[in-house]
Amino acid sequence: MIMALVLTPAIAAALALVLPGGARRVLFPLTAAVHAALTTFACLSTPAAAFGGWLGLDDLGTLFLAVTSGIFLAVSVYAAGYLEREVPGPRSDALGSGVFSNARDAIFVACMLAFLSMMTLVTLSQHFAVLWAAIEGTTLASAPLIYFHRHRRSLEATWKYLLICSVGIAIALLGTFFLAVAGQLGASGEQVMDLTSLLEAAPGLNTPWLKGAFLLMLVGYGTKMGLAPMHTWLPDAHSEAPSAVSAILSGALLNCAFLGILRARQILEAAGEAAFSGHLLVVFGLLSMVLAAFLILGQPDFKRLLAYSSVEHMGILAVGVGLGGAAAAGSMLHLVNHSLVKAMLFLVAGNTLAVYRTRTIREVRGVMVRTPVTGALWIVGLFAVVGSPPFGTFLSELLVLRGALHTGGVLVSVLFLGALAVAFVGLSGAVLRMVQGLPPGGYVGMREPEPWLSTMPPLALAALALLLGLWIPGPLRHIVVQAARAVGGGGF
Amino acid sequence: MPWVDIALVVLILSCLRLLGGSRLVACISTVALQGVLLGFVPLALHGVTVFSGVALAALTVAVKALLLPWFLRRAIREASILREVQPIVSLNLSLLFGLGALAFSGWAAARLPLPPGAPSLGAPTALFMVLVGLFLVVARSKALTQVIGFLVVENGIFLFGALFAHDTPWLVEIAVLLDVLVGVFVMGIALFHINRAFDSIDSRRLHELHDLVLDAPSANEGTP
Amino acid sequence: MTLLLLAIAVLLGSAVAALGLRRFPRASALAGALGAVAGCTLGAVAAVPAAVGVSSGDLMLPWSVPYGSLHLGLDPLSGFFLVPIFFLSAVGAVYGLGYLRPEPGRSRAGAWFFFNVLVASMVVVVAARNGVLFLLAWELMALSSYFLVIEDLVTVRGESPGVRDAGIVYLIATHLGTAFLLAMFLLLGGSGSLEFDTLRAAGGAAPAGLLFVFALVGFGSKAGFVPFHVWLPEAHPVAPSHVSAVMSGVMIKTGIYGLLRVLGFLGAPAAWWGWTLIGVGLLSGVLGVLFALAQHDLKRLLAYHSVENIGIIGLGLGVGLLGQQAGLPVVAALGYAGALLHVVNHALFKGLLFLAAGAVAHGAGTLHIEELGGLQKRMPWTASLFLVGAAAISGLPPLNGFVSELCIYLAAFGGAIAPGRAMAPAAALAVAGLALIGGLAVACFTKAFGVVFLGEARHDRVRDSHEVGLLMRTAMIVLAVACGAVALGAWAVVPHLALLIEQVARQDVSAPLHDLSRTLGFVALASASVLLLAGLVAALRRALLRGREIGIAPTWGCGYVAPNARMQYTASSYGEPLTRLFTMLLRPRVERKLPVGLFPRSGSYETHTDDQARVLLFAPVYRLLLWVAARARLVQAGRVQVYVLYIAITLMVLIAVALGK
Amino acid sequence: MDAPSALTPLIALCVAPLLLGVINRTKALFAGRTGPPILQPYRDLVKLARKGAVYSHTTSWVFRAGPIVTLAATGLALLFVPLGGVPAALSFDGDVVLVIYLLGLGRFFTVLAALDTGSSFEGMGASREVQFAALAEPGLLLGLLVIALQTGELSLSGMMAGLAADGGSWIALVFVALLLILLAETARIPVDDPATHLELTMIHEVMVLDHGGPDLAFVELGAALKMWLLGALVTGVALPVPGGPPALHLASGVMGMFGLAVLVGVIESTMARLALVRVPQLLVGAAVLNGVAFFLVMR
Repeated sequence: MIMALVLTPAIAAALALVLPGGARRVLFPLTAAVHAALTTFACLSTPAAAFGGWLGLDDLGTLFLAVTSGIFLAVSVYAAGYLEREVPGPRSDALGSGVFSNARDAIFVACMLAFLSMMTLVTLSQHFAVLWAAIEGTTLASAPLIYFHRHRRSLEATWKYLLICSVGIAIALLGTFFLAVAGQLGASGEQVMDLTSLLEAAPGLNTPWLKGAFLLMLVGYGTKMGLAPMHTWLPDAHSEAPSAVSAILSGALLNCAFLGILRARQILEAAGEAAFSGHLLVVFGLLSMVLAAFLILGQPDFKRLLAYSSVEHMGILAVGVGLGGAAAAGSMLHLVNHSLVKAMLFLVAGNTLAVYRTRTIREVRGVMVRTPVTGALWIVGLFAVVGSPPFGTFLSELLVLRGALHTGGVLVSVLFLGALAVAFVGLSGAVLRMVQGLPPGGYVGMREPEPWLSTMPPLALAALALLLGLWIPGPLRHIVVQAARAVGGGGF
Repeated sequence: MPWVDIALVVLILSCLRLLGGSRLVACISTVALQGVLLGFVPLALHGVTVFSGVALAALTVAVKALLLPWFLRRAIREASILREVQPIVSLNLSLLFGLGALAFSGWAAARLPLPPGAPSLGAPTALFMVLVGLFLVVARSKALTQVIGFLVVENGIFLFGALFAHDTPWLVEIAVLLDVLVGVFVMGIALFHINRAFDSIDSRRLHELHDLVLDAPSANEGTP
Repeated sequence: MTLLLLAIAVLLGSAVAALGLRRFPRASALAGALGAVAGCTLGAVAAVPAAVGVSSGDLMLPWSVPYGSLHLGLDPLSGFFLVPIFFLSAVGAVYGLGYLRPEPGRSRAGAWFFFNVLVASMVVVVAARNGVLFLLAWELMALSSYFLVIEDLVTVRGESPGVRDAGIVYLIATHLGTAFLLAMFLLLGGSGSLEFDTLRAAGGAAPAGLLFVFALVGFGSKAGFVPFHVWLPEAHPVAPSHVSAVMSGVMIKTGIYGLLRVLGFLGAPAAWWGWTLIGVGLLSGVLGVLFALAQHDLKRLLAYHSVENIGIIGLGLGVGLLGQQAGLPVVAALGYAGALLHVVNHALFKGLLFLAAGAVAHGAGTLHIEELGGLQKRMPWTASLFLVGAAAISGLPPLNGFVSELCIYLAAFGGAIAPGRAMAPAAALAVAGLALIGGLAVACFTKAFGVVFLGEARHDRVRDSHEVGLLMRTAMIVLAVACGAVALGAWAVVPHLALLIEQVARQDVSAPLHDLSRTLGFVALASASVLLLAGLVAALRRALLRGREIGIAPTWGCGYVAPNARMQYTASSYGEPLTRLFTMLLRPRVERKLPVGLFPRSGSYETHTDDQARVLLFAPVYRLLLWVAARARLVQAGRVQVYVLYIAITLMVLIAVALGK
Repeated sequence: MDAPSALTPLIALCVAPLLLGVINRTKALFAGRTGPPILQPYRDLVKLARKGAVYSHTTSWVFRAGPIVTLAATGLALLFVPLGGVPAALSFDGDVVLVIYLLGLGRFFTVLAALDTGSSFEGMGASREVQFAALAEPGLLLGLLVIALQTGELSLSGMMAGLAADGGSWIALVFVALLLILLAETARIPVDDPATHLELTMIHEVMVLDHGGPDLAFVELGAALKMWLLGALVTGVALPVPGGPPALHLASGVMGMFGLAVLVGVIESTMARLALVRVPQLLVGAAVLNGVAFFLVMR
């Protein structure tokens, strides 16, 4: 079961390299669907641990696995349509750096599926070394995706992504080794790296090494997750990658990196060092929120805008977990909401990019008139991403804010609300200006075709985001609360 | 036991050489040397006991001392890269930084309790290598030098693992090695592309993507 | 309660129906309007008894969202605020049926959808008994009204300037206000539950004073207290007129409702709360009417008058609060009664005025006061109805504005002469302020009515303006009649508000309300007799003029024989003495082109008065934010070396900090 | 209500025009002229009432309604105003506000009628009228609040009766303030000059420039009644009569009115007219005086 989850996409990836184009187009969404089906099955029936207990599905993993698989399914449908449009071969670059051609879509599909398999591995890993290897794996699998459009900017983005993330991940590895030492110097005196035995041994672990381990993992995985000031790769990669890839990066990959931090947090929680890790998380979370909010304000490029908004929301997640209690549950809930909304927004941004051939906000006008569905989706996404009712983000941010007000203190609350406000001003100003009004030389009633393959997936995601604002299903609530408990939070 | 300390000292010196070295090829061979030492350290530490240990050492040497250096040299040849490192921070300053970094690692490591049976010089050396590696990434302009820096960081961490996390299953070690290998290969591929796109791998030219527009290009003028 | 639910259901259902029928504009409009009217009627049937204290059970359903529950209730406070909401919304819907014309390639289904959603969300806001539900409805209200504000952004005539920015200003203002409410509710709900009943029982974790300030800012930014009013003069002019009527008439009142509701959670009030309310009320009242006086756009002028009237309501609340705090039931009763009555009255006459303004836009094609004129003769109905509204909003007998202002006056006087005289200074402030506001309001509305409807048209395009259709006229007539009815019938209603006011003031007020109703009875008599007297004098005039010849001639130009319409007194020059008096506050921009030469071709003189709260308060903050943002971008410098440097530094700092101690 | 109270409005209606006569006669005396007969205002009224009317084709029903409503509102207001020590015909707590707002109603329609002609002269006058009124009203109400504060009464009759009880230095201030407001509201020197012939400088006169015949008669009568009304307030403050029979009170009241008329005449003939831009200071000054009075009462 567990192995199937990891291997299905991996094998499919291998197949994608050899199969002919038509079959490949089918294979892609098909694999995603199969994976989603397996995931649902796995969530319903807690499967037995595999691979000597190194792989397994606990509450935390279940949440992340479900989100990843769901987002990937939606994106795969979208990408199928995307590949139809993006015929290989030379084309002129919309943003004017000469002619470029796309990578073969065999590589695209293969990397996508490998990416999925790696992320699945992250959510399943119960062993810190495996976790580390899997996260590094995601980097390697996704790098070619960012370089899908073969031109200089995407290459630069890829290079930064590779270098910065590899360095970060390396630091996380050092942290992993620190854990081992902490175990050796601990009560048990033996080195363990798998979650369950670490959790058992936690109270006895050697504190300095344990703290060191958390620091290193925070910096390492934080780099991948996009916590300021290690977030620097994120806007470049997100803006240069194809929108489908950006959606996966924001909707699934960042979560996986966050999972790495959460695992470390679990250990410290069990070891009674919750306060230490909590404070660090709150500090980095707030830093990310504030910095991202100001980078959002007046941002001229709408894909970078969305990328910075991801940084901000990662900050919210960190703050929530750091505050603990119900805020942690809020953070888990927010993780789901944010993935839905941000993935949806990146897909919508892809549609707009395809129609307007530019990412400059000032040059985009009257989306609502030219492409009504996309325009409506922009509006929905805007209000969802700034956390206004009736969308799920409102409820989750409410929970986190409550924690900030009651346990965080004045400064935390003020910074939290302030960052949200600034980000709102920036986002609303930019998005509304793109969506409203008349396109240059446009008129009322002018419309352009919108392929349903590129509108359906974001529509579905938007519907989910709205649903979660009006009604939180029992199972979801249960799993969210369980996950929050796992990282030392509480229910709501 | 003295063997280990000797190896560690050599590693430290090799790092200083990287900081001061001006020729790329020399830097690469230094990294290769580090690879050899990394393969040697665990054997020297625990003696030749189990087969897996030996195999691992062999693999380490194979990857870190032979494969990767060969790959990097090839990169230089293929991409006809200028043979000089282009420092952003001058070599002398780099050496001074090395001293500072060494002091910092010593200070930091002294605050961590030493596990039984581990060389006291181990932790400082590993941390020092990590810092030097980071410094090389930051303070050298060529993309290739940054790969070298990344390798040094990796080496430092690998050293730490070999010295302290000796109980880690050999599978993990192999996975780590593999990741580094693939990582560097992917970077190498990127290097070739960069070379083709920018006809140079001076990564200082890689900065089209930024937000440095100081006249607040307010996408939203008119708000209150 | 079931009726209320039914009303909400009908409203939402018709909203969806209107959207579904967007292919058939006519049917969609009918669906929307009829749904709104039906829903409002149902709701009114439920609300009226609730307002006078006939209690009906709450609706309480579990809800799976954190701290949330689907808890609706109808106590007197809710019922009282629901009545104007339902009434004005129904009238607005009828008006809208005539006002919103489908255009080629542009169905107005969206407008109807959001209109009905707006009404429904206002109902839920007022009936909600749970913090989360309240906030949800609150935000839904803001969003739906936002989309109504930008309804006319893109028309067949192209993109209308300024609409987008107006919308964004409104959106941002309301969201920032909501942030304060969010914080306030979460601080209130220290115990964990956001049920209003528990909040009322428990009281917040935070100091009540802080919560009061949060409530004042949060709800004030919706109600339009200075300086949080910046969005009103932007949003109201660009919105369709029936929407402006509903927004200005009832939507901003939900802010007042929220304030009253939350005051109930904060326990015994402190004196400085009352003083603050009086201060804010005075500021809003005076500045609102002054800025109104300086406007050239009719609807913008009306928007500023909403600020003024919210200020009057604030005065009433402040006096009532002081009375409650000082244990003077008379003052509390009269103050609160005045404020509440003014809530209803403002809904009526401001609704009427906005609808009339919309009619002017329809009939004359412009709202620029300096171009209008002489509409009394071309749009007699609209003109006369506007006159009723103008007299009412100026607080003149025999209309309803006077009734509520009188209550507030009486409360102030009563507070002044109350034993101990502790309240006297506040009372003097309130009385003088009310008088000043009233006088300025007369000035402003003589200007508005006189320049727009009297004299001659000042612009050619206005000459051939036409009266509006039956639907729009009916809507306005209904409101005008209501204005008179309240003035004559208030005395009968007031005693029944005892429960409501006791709920707010927390003390027995039946006796003072009884006296009040006697007073209002006198006022009603006086109002009736002034009409009667006028009738008599008119008859006398007719008798005197019988048999005498009545000449028709041009206006006496003091000897000048060839006057033309451009020579009439302009609105700007009419308001100039007062605006000059308050230049320091208004700080108008003057653009003048002096006539030059011996035989000058032309000269011009224009004044523009920007909202000073926006210029002096919010614009600098926004510029500061942009400045910081520009600096923040330095972080994203583009060099990978720098980026890795960040990581290295973070790492070393963390290690140093963690191992240092 | 008792007989004397019922008489007060009738007296007002009959005697009000006489005040103008008295004022003009006083001015004439100061100017060393014979001046018009003291009953001239009545003659004017009658003459106007017998004339026909001429209307501008610019005007609408608003123009015709102006004088009517003004007269009706002022007349009604008179019912609530006591004369001397005699309580008003009608009174209830808070009639103070009603009276002032009835005057406001009258002004509202006068101004609209002026604007209805579309002449810039009328517009000018209207603009000044509303400006000065807006500044006068706070002062007026503040003064009445002071009286209410001292007497603890909320109806005009009650206040005036209560005033009889005590006298204090503050009364003088209120008296002066109310007198200033009366001068402004009734368009007398130093605020406005009813005798001027330059439309540019007029306030009240220029507003009624286009009225003629019965309309003008109504306007004049309304103005006279308004002066009577405010005068009654001023005299009420000035001469509180302790006790005695109602007749005495009535007599003192009417006498007081004439005294006031003479005073106004004296002021008009001894003072120069203020520049229009200075008038606001006068009105603000009145409000300030009342503020001081308030302070005196409070301590």
